[in-house]
Amino acid sequence: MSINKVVQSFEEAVADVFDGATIMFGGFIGKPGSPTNLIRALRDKGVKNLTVVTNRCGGVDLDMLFEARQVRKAIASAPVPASRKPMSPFEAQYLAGEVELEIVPQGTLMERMRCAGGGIGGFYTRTGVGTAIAEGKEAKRIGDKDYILELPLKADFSFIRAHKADKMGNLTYWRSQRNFNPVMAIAGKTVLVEVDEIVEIGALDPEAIVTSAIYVDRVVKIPRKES
Amino acid sequence: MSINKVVQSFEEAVADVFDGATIMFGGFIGKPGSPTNLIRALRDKGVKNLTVVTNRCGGVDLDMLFEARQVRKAIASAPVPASRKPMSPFEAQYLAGEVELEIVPQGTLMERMRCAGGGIGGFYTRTGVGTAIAEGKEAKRIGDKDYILELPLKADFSFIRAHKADKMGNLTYWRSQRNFNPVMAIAGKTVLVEVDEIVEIGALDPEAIVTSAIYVDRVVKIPRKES
Amino acid sequence: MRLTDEQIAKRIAQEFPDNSFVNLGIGLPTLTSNYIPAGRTVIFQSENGLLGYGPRAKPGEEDSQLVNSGGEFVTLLPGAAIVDQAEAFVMLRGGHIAIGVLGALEVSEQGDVANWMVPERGVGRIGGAMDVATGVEKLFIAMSHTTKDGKPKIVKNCSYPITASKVVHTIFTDMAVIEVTPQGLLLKEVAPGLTPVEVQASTEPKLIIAKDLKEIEL
Amino acid sequence: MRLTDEQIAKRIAQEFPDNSFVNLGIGLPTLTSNYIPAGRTVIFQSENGLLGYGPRAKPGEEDSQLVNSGGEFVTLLPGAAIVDQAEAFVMLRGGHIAIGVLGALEVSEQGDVANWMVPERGVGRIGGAMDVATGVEKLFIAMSHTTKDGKPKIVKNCSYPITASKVVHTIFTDMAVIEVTPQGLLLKEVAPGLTPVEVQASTEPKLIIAKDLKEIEL
Repeated sequence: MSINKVVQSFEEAVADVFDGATIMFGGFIGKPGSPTNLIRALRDKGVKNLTVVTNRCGGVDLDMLFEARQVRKAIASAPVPASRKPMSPFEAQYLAGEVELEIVPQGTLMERMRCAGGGIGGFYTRTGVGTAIAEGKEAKRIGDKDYILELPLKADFSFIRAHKADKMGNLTYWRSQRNFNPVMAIAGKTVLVEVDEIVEIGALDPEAIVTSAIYVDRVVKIPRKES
Repeated sequence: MSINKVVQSFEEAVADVFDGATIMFGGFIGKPGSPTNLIRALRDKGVKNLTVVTNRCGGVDLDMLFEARQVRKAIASAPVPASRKPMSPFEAQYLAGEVELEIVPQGTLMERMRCAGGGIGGFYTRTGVGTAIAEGKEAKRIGDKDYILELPLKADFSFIRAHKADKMGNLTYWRSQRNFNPVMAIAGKTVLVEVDEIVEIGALDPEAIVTSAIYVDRVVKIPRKES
Repeated sequence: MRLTDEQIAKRIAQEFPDNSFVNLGIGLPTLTSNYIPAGRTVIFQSENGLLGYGPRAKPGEEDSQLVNSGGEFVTLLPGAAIVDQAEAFVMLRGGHIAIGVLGALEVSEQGDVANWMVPERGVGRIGGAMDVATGVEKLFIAMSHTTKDGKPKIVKNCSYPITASKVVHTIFTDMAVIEVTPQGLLLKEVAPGLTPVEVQASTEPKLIIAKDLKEIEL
Repeated sequence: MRLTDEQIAKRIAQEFPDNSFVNLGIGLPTLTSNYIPAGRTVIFQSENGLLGYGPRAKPGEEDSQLVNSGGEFVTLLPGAAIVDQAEAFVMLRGGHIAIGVLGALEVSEQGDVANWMVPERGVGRIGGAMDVATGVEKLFIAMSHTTKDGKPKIVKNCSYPITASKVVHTIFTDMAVIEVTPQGLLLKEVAPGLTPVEVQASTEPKLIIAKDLKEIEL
């Protein structure tokens, strides 16, 4: 096995991210599964006009990108916290008309990403029928139920967080860290991963690998003190 | 935890299968992942007019149901072996007009089952475009590609095979035994599982469970000599 | 009297069937997990892919990578399993979850629920609410019967943007338990000391009084 | 001369990029796994959810629950991973597999491939062929150049029911290597000792002769 996807720094991992890129960010709420170190490297790199795909448009991680005004558009499910105070950088910029938002129900977001990664052209869901989410979307009655058509959502890059990686890029996750990450690994063209631990090829149980190396491009180890 | 889905015999597990039921059978080719003991119990029970959803319409397991003339219709991907000789009971009955066949590309079969289990109303795929499979199906151009609409496929029962189960019905698989089984667990209304080993609740690693107990209704242990 | 949040939660928990899978929204719905009747097994599923999460972690024992859908540090119970978020929604959208409990801004007579946006804020948050509302077998709503200003939250038609249409099974409030039926809203239980007239006065649509109307048991 | 199946397989294997994921159909395509050039890493994926399966198990060492998509008892290599069959097809349909190799009954000038049904039999078998043909990045065909009766299998239009339309990248036969291009079929290599005229005589559509036409290296 000559494959080695390990890169030595977060800076190197994000080196080819370009202005205007669409990037998916793993993580659901708070720390679990959020690729915080990759996000910091992206902030430091300073690319602009990004479209970010994320559950939330904030938290200690993504706030960095909004604060640095690197985001042009967000595609998110729960973009703002329940409470308005303190107002997140995203919310302030959105209300000022400086950032666009496409709000997507969470299950639809998941399925749109999986479709993009799986070559599916679109799917019919009941989620959103009769709501503002259905506006402008094709409606269809199948059997005795109403559905709307949702289309795939892909990205130039996915930034994800896992627990262990082998050198070829197979991944395992720990607890609720898994969340969006395996789906974004499928949907992203170039997939960057930060992990707690990098192991030799063959050290992970084939039955317990959650994300196959087939989706993964680069792996970076999180320095111990920050893990 | 009071949940206990273990039943003591294959006969008991299949007791409520009814004439005319649609049943999904795990297994891909040969022995791995095939619920052979449940199939034998079904043969012995003698229900009729079944619709079977399977990769192949035969092998030492499913041949039993065709030989006993319990099958009215098969929904399958590779219904017959590459070689015609010896002719399988299915092939003979199909050519004699005694059994119906709906042939489905394997990826489409997988996705139709997952959609049924996941509340999706249908999906657009490129697989089958321009072929006999597309006949009678809605065609749609999305972006610069042509797709056909495929609809969900559900079942009254799924017969599956796994490696280990805990008493509440969480499952792990061994090697290529996994194949169709996790998807059929999602798509079947009542899910029966035969396993090599039944363990206490809590004995399976939560990270390594492949099929959640949420989908599983009954678990039977395979007698050791037959495993 | 009006019920406390804890009392509403306790009432709802009595409806969870034994051996069932349940999804709880953040806030009041989450409280129900503290009141599972003795001897009953209820497995909580959360959108981020946990099945079988348990009580909150004790201070100092939190796992930084283990939260429920409300972002609370929780524990895992024996038999827990973890799936990715796409499969968590296969479960939610595919009807595998017996009961979902959501909070709400408003519920309509037809069973519409609104809980994702207050237009004055200018931006909302959907999360898993639309999928939960649309996909679970039975949708329960847990909320205060009226707004802080005393206005009815059970209305003829929702004024807020709706989360899903014709999906609510039963509404549990601090004043009553009301089932959404094809004939209209059926008042089944009232808080101790309240009369149907008082409940009706805080409710916009006309209530049908159940023949076996009773007090909420606490 | 005409190449043996092993020689066709060896030629195809040279096209697998280093560190790539490849899916092999049953029969001739499977043979290619025996001829990976030294120093190159190729990971084989099969429809039943294996990534990184290795050589056939030695007699007596077979695992009854471990087969590849051809039903052969195989082994797992270090770094192998197992997914369910739905995800195996996410990989295949989503373009994650660099190269798929299929056998064929016929290939047309436009890159259509037919391999799932001989109508005389009255019943066919699709398996994963339609998904592989449609979804992989590059589809290779491995087949004999002509039928047993000497009739061309590379035709203007397929007479058998097609598996997928306009999908074939390159055809590898016992006589030639032919790429499907927008301009037509490009003859790039011929078996040692054969002339383009001989290949054309066994091929229905008109072949374009590559400027750098060469002999297949064995």
